[in-house]
Amino acid sequence: MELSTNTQAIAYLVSAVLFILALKGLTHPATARRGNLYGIAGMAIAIGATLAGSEVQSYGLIAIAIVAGAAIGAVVAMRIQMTAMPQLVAALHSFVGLAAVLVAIGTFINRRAAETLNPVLMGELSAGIVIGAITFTGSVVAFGKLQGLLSGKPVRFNGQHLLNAAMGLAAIGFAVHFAMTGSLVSLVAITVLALVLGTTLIIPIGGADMPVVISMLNSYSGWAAAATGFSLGNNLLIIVGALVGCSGAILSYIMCRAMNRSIFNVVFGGFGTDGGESSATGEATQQGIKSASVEDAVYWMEDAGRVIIVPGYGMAVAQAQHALKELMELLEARGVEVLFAIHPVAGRMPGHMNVLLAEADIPYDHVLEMDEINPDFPSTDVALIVGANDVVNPAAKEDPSSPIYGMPILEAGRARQVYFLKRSLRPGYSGVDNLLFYQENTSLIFGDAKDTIEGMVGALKGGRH
Amino acid sequence: MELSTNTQAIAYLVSAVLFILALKGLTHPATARRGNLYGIAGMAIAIGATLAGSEVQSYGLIAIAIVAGAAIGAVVAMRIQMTAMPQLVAALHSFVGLAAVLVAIGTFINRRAAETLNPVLMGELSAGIVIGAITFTGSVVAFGKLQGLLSGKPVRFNGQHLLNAAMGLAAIGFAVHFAMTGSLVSLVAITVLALVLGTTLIIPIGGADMPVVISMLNSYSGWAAAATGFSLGNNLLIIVGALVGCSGAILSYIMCRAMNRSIFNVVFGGFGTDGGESSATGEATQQGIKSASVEDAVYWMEDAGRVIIVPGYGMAVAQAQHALKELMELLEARGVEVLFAIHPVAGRMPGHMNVLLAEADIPYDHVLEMDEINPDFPSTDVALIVGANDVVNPAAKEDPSSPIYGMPILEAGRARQVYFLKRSLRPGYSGVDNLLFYQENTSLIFGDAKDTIEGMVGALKGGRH
Amino acid sequence: MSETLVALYVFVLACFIGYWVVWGVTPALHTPLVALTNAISGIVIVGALLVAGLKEAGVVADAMGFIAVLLASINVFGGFLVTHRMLSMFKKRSK
Amino acid sequence: MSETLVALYVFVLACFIGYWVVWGVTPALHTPLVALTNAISGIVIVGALLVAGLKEAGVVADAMGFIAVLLASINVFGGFLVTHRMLSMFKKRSK
Ligand SMILES: NC(=O)c1ccc[n+]([C@@H]2O[C@H](COP(=O)([O-])OP(=O)(O)OC[C@H]3O[C@@H](n4cnc5c(N)ncnc54)[C@H](OP(=O)(O)O)[C@@H]3O)[C@@H](O)[C@H]2O)c1
Ligand SMILES: NC(=O)c1ccc[n+]([C@@H]2O[C@H](COP(=O)([O-])OP(=O)(O)OC[C@H]3O[C@@H](n4cnc5c(N)ncnc54)[C@H](OP(=O)(O)O)[C@@H]3O)[C@@H](O)[C@H]2O)c1
Repeated sequence: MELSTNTQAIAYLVSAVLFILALKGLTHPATARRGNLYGIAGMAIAIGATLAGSEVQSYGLIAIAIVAGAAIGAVVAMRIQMTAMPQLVAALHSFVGLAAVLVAIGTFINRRAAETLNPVLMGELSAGIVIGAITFTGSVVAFGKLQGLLSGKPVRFNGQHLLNAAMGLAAIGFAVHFAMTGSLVSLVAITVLALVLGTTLIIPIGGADMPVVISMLNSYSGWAAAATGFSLGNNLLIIVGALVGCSGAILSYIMCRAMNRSIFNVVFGGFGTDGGESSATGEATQQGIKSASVEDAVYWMEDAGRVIIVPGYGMAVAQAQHALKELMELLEARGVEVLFAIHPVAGRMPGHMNVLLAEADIPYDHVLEMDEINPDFPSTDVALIVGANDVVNPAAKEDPSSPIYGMPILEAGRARQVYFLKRSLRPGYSGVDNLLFYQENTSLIFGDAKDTIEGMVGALKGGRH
Repeated sequence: MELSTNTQAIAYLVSAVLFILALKGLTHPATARRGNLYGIAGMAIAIGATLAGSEVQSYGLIAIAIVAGAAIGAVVAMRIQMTAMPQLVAALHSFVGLAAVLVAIGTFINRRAAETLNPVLMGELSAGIVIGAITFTGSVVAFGKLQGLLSGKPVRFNGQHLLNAAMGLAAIGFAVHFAMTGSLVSLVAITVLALVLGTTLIIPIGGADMPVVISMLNSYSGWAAAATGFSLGNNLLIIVGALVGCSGAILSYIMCRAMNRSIFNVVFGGFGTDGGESSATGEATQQGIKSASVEDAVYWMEDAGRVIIVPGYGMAVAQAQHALKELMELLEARGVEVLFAIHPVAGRMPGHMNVLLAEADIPYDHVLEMDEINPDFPSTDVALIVGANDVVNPAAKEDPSSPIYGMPILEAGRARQVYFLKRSLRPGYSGVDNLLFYQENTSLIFGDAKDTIEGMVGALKGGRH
Repeated sequence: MSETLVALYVFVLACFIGYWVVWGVTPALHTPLVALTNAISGIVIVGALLVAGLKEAGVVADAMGFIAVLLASINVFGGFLVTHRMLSMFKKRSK
Repeated sequence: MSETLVALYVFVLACFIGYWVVWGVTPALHTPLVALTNAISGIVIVGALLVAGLKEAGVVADAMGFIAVLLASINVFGGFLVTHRMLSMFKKRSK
């Protein structure tokens, strides 16, 4: 039994509604899992309705492709480390981009054979190809940088932006030619130019800026799906594409705002050049910096009323979240209130810290956003800064000459005692020296965050105080 | 020059986007006026694109109708008292309903003449007629009750709901018959039944429940517009209709939630029967109720750190908002912090108090919602309750047998001193006795709210203390 | 896809937009919201214009179109004006 | 209304929905949001199936369809699974 076009359209509408509800589920952790199930249901309906429609006639190849894809996808998803999420996301984006390109070219071939081409359709197809191809190679480059296959260093040369602009214009020119004539040569030219453009657009961006880039590519992958929807006259693809496109764009915007940078600055600017080598280490005392021992910190924490833990990228590097969970439990057993303070761009992805803390089974009602928790610091006994740096740097508020000036920060410095857990005096992602190091009530505990926390846990268990 | 269908469709899309942005403007008072301008622009584009399209050919009658409508609308809008807004809104809803009915019947006549009728179209037309007609007569009844032309008493008789259900089913039956045969008799039957139904659905509801009813009718007028959009194949009407329909439905829901009642209880239940005659007046002292003088209250307020004013329906009745503004300024001149606390259903319309306070030029940053201000009451010296009653009644929290049990309230009773400004011991809208009257720190100042406040203003100006 | 289905798509999507945009309205502006939605529901004027503007329509249809345009324009002009009046009262503390 | 215009309507409305639904996502779930949008952008599989499923298509188009279906299904299955893994880690304080 074949589905009529109208029944199929209704099924697609149901599927679109389910996708919207899926994203709406992420409004709160309690409804998020249901949201994911809505998403799965929506996808199942969409695939089912497509297969049952009159246009799909041969199923052999499709079955093989789906089974193989499912197997690969499942294995990757189960194996991947939470810390490797950025790479995984980049890889998956590249697949969407490539698939969009292949669908566009395949559609062109089939429609040419059926002689149902027209200029509007070909315009839409070239839009799909351009966006898809840029998403594809751009994501591949991002993946390479994140995985360390490519150098994270920004690759820059003179006239780069001019070259990109020229290629972009050329691609548009070929697209117009293609739409009017259906010329195969132009089609190939568009595809090649867009593939090159994806590379040259992303290569110059430093590895450290990859989170913003990934979000941008997320957005592109959505627009690529939407363009495919236009060319196929398929409203489901258009709706989903727009949802994904908006999501990526908004996340990029949120990240840029939280860093007080513009998206242009990220894409074209010289920042985040894997910095960190600039400051020397181990000169703590010379600079009026206090260093402290694990025992000092434990002494203040075990009788505290409230301890706020500020995790940052270093926690992810050290994989210290499980040790933190133990520390939290030991302190709570002694009647200390323990909260976690999350800056919107702590770590290297939006929500990065939340996922890691959740992985360590730290209940999400202990984990607070910046705006919620900032008023609590002045009445807090100890702020424990675990591998975070930029997100607590008062330079963002006090030093107008600092590159991070204007970025909102966690006001950890207002707690009675501040302990920094890091390995050295090296700055963080932004390469800016941290003014908080020099503050009266701040002490640094040098060493790997995980080791230090485990030391604290040991001291608390040993009950040496 | 005539607009092509495609150009017209693009103009309609622009207009739809402007309407969405218009509503989005109401997110904040600062952007609200711009929102209204977007709405006006959207409407201008929609009307212009329709007039310029190929379907509109004769302009004479249209010009007269628009000019006349504009004149009437402008005069009414400029003259109307803010306190009469509920009636105005009811009247305007009835116009939308009637217009939708006329459009549907007119479309039927024209399409029959052009022989382009089909069952789907006729089904859509009957939906437009049913919803439009119910909106029309329902709004007329609501207007009558609010304006005092009809008795506010709920009119009830046995088998009422059964009768309504029977009429509803009959209307659907005729609609099906009409869609299949195009019978004029059925068309008339549908129209008449729906007109009667609008009356019998709203007549039984007490005058005091009219705000919820008005919101419901607001919602219906939206769905009527959407149904018209379906029958004309006009997406702009569908979009706007859905926006308006959602708006009314959500406002009804918000009101019911804030009253802790279900929409069924409002539509079918016996509540708010113009109550108020039940309790006697003037027995204050016998019941352990303290009454106070204007001077007492002024004595406490002029040296207070913070005074919170809780306005309610009585403020609207007394038109006391301008006097309150003077009181606020006098107190602020003495260094007292003055805030206004607004309950979601204070007054008789959502946002009723806010409009009245804004009318008196009270800056909106002094006016706080329930959730924002409730934590401040315990640290407040004086709560001045101006014609409010139910919204501060602790019975909602303490007395499970009370009909308002479970409704969230303003916790004015937690302030150090509570002054009630009302004319008697009569209860408010819900007819429930107010437990706050009997509380240790509460005193009542009997009299019209405006007179009392003006007395306070006089005392403060006289500086008798 | 049939025209009715297109309409259904548009309707469902618009309902979602309505849901979010209305929940976003600040409670202080709920009365202006009622007035504004009232004004924009005057969009039935588009339908009314189509009925009234048809050449060589019968007298009945013409009369219906005329009344519908009249009612809808009262709504449009009255609604936007009263909304404007209300909104211009909302002011922040003047310095 | 032409099919492209219908598509434009749907696209514009969906952009508004995307705007509101994404701003509604709690910042704590931004990483799962990336994973979930990734999974649902696998919806290009619908286009891929249409290319791959056409009877009597040429070898080139068939191969393209095959690869596209494969890539998109990696995305779909991988995306939903990894989202599920992440979300099942988010727990409220267990009593
Ligand atoms: N989250 C996002 O979406 C996102 C996106 C783009 C950019 N960013 C940027 O990333 C930065 C995030 O700030 P952040 O405070 O989380 O991180 P950060 O400023 O990059 O600082 C991380 C710190 O962790 C320390 N660290 C590294 N490995 C460690 C280990 N094993 N044990 C202990 N400490 C270790 C490092 O100091 P040592 O080397 O001395 O140990 C470093 O100072 C911001 O500048 C933000 O703008 C974030
Ligand atoms: N806002 C909405 O959208 C909405 C919708 C539906 C229902 N409602 C209901 O309306 C009620 C609103 O609560 P509310 O506290 O604002 O009002 P309320 O409970 O109805 O009380 C109003 C009080 O004002 C007093 N009053 C009347 N005229 C006065 C005057 N000239 N001077 C001084 N006092 C005067 C009355 O007492 P005296 O007669 O003794 O003076 C009465 O007790 C709630 O029950 C709510 O559920 C509201």
